[in-house]
Amino acid sequence: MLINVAETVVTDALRGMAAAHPELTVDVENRVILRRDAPVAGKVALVSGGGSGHEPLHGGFVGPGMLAAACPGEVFTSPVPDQMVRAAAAVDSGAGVLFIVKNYTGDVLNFDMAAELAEDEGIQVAKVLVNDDVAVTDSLYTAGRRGTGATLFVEKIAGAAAEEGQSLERVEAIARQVNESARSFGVALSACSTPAKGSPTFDLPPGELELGIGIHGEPGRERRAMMTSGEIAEFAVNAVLEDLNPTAPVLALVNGMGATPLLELYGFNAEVQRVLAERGVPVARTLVGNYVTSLDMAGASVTLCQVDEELLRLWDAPVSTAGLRWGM
Amino acid sequence: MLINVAETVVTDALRGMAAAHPELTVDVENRVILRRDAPVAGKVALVSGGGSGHEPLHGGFVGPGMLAAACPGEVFTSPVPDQMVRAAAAVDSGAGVLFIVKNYTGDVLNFDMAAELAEDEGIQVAKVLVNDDVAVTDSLYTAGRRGTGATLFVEKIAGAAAEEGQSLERVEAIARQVNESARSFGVALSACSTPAKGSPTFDLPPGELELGIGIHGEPGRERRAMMTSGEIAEFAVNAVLEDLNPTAPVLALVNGMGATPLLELYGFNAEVQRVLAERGVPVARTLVGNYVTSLDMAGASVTLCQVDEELLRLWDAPVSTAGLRWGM
Amino acid sequence: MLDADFFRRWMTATAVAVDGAAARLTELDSPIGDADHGSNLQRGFTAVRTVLDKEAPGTPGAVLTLAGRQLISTVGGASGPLYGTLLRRTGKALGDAAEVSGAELATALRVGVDAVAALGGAAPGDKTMLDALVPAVDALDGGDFAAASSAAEHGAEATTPLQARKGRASYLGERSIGHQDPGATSSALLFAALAETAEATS
Amino acid sequence: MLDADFFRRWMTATAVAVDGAAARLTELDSPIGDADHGSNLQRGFTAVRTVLDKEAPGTPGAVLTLAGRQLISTVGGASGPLYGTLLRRTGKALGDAAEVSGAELATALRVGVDAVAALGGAAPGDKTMLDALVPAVDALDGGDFAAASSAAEHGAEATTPLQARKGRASYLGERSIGHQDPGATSSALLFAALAETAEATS
Ligand SMILES: Nc1ncnc2c1ncn2[C@@H]1O[C@H](COP(=O)(O)OP(=O)(O)O)[C@@H](O)[C@H]1O
Ligand SMILES: Nc1ncnc2c1ncn2[C@@H]1O[C@H](COP(=O)(O)OP(=O)(O)O)[C@@H](O)[C@H]1O
Ligand SMILES: [Mg+2]
Ligand SMILES: [Mg+2]
Ligand SMILES: [Mg+2]
Ligand SMILES: [Mg+2]
Repeated sequence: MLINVAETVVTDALRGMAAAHPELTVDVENRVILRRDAPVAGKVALVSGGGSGHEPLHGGFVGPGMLAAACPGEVFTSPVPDQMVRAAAAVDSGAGVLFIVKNYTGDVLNFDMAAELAEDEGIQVAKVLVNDDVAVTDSLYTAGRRGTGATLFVEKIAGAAAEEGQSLERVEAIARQVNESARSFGVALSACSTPAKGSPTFDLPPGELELGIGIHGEPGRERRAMMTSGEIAEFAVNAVLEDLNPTAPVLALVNGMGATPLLELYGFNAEVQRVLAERGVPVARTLVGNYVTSLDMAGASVTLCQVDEELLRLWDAPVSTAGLRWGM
Repeated sequence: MLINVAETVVTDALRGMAAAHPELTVDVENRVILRRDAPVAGKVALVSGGGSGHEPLHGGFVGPGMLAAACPGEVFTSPVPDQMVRAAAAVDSGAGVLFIVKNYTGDVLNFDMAAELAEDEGIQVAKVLVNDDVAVTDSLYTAGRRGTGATLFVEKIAGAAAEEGQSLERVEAIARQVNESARSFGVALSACSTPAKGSPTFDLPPGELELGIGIHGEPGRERRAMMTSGEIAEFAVNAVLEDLNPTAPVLALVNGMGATPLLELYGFNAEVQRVLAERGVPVARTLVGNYVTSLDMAGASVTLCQVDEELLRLWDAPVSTAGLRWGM
Repeated sequence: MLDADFFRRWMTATAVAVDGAAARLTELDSPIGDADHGSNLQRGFTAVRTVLDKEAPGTPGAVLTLAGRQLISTVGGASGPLYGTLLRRTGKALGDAAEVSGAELATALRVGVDAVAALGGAAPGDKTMLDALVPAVDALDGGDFAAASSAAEHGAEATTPLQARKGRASYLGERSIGHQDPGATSSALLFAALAETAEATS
Repeated sequence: MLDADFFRRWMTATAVAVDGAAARLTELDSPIGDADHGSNLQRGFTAVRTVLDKEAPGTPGAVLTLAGRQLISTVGGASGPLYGTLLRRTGKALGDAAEVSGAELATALRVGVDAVAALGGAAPGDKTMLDALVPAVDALDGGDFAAASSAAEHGAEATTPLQARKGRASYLGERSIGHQDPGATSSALLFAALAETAEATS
């Protein structure tokens, strides 16, 4: 691992981010990454965060047109309420703050506590839960569906709405709509190694893969013998479409888990597009790359998000962050 | 590996790229990626290419402000002259074509042949060789220094000059200046697996690292026991500075080899910046990410490029490609 | 009767136990979690020691409330708010008495454990820390710390055959069976530290 | 005398040999190269077979010239232009005679090998394909194909103790010592196929 010691991985990364991105305010001590121009008068501010190890999510999505602030926790550990409260206070212009929370027990509990504390400080806070992962059944017998790739769609599209000056209520509704319109499925070809553990979190021999993984190095729902890119695309797209019945074009995110080369991801995208065409699902936009990662895990996930004209317009709107940038 | 079969890895990726990037023209059969608006009247066109497996290099750098075309070869195998000639013919507006060639025997020989053939077709061709890797001594006893991270600087800065409408002679001179002002050093924490071989190209036990690697899964010059991020930064920066004596600010590229998480890369950047500060080298701009990769190799490289005001202005100029985008 | 110093020593003993068990807790969190439980609690209880040394709260309630707040501010993850709430709510239930009895502590811990159940929505049998916490407070019964400790220990071990219904392990469905829950394991450490502190005091 | 069909069969025999040795060539290209030499030549010689079947050139020179052009257009890497040039320049040196003697082929191959040396800037001893090619044409001497084949084979084996001074392996410096050069190994296959074709013809 390219690190000093496990204990300083997150602060080391924040120092490095500060050096690379003078357009951001990086508060290394308090672990908050902020838009340099925050608070932006009259505009709703989006705050997200979660465990580190998913980069560019979330810190790489701070900037005009997307997040106002991100709170990085320890690796795979949700941040603490203090970070979120500090972020909210720093970015709130009076127009309110939207917390974007991936559905994990830790993230939910910490953001809930932070929302209470921030409201005590007079900040108007709304929350949106992202829970797009179809590999987990949303039942009484689980912690509910996990938040994974759809987080990028929620942050980008709600971020564009906020940038336009839409109200907190409206931005929250849009974020909720994006989440409800999006589903994901992920596959691992290798485990990942956390700095704290220093070795792979589980044992996955070459020649086997895990279907239905999350983004925290957990094994998936099922282990199988290696499949081709085409077979994996069929499995993933079918799993998503079982839960999502798009009646309009979709945004497609073909996302690498961290260690899968872009060459392979693009090849995988070709198969994803083939399956979508076979299933009669029109694709409005496609994004291919390592966006919502799980350290050095090999593998990929597919997220589809059904969009109407309004969501597509907001998707296409300018964005300027370290990890996603277009139109400005 | 997330592939169908080794034989179709490159064409699969091109199909997937075509689907994801309607703003590009991807000629899958002939293996050429082109700016959609090529040829651009009155402007010099940059053509590069090389073996696949280094993505986003080069295909991800095609677009306004950077390359006019890229020719992807098989994995780690330089493309063939036919691709380059076809690319040159497609992008030449009459203002001439600049071939940007990484210094590897295969790339040099194939681009040389292509240049002859293109000139036979009446296209004015200039060539620039990129050879920035200080791990290889440039002597009679080697194939000369390899081209690695500096390729990104050459393509971006010369691309901006071409976009401004500068002459072939001028663009070539700028490209040459960038190459001469840039040096790189790379480190591997793991080998990579090529689709043809299907397993790691060499054996690197955890707890050891290779110093002075290239970008083709070769071992480096020396194997050592694992070092900290800070120690690696010192080794790499010192190796670069031994060869480059910057008398002006530098651009810094802290580049991942493919499988090193962005979290670790940013942390590594913090250490690189520390060493540069200690050595009294001012840094004008820093880019951190996976840009010049070696499939799923873990590790990183550091490229420094001394810039004057003109080069810095061209670096900051707008660019709009799949892999690098700002200002538009 | 148990004074503020007893509670401070309890927290210190827990921190020491967590330090010693951190690698094991992270290991347990690998096959059915995300390999961070040990480092999470280690970070948290190290901070608890520091803040207790610095602020030296004078009552049992204040010790636990401060410890709980510190866990919330430094741990993150699921276990930060849950353990933080456990200690904070237990501490609040103890009020501002300078000394408390074992029975009072038992009652207060019941309040804390109930708060954990309410916050996380889990029940015994879901393969969480509650599978150690609930039997422990049941066994505590007026102050039998040794019994509470062994009940917690047994509760933790008994999570192995369970299928998880809460927390990260629940994502694995049936594959969560056959692994001991890391949070239940650390809860057993908390009660072992309590018993050890009581032992050393008596 | 050797006619176009002989040359076509030589190329086919080479393609078959390369198919069989592809994994080994790639394996040799792993520790001191980039693990592609086998698949490079396999792709190239498969294309050579296809184009020779399709265009059926009528003279020895035309067969080799076409084969060389095809290698250049399909292989890439260092070996594509080098092997392409070898065959193309040998073919051109053969002119447009319908049949050529063994001695004429020997002379033409010398021209081809010289062109490889000129293009790549390497000399025998640099641990490249020239370490097999040069001894092979030296031994060929008027048409002794079997001698040429065994000289190529020995030349390839003799690259193992050498330190590479050209191509990718040179990046490794002293670490290139102790490995047989993949390109020299495939050159030995080319001459083995020539000997085998001559054997089958006589
Ligand atoms: N809803 C819940 N209620 C009670 N305990 C829970 C709940 N969710 C998780 N836990 C406990 O938390 C432990 C995991 O803690 P930790 O690894 O620190 O957090 P995270 O799961 O966020 O990585 C689990 O082993 C379990 O005992
Ligand atoms: N300059 C050169 N002259 C002659 N032969 C060379 C030269 N450079 C490389 N070679 C030969 O090419 C072989 C490698 O071919 P290949 O693996 O197909 O190409 P690449 O090195 O581009 O991956 C080497 O083993 C060597 O024999
Ligand atoms: Mg965690
Ligand atoms: Mg090669
Ligand atoms: Mg955990
Ligand atoms: Mg090779």
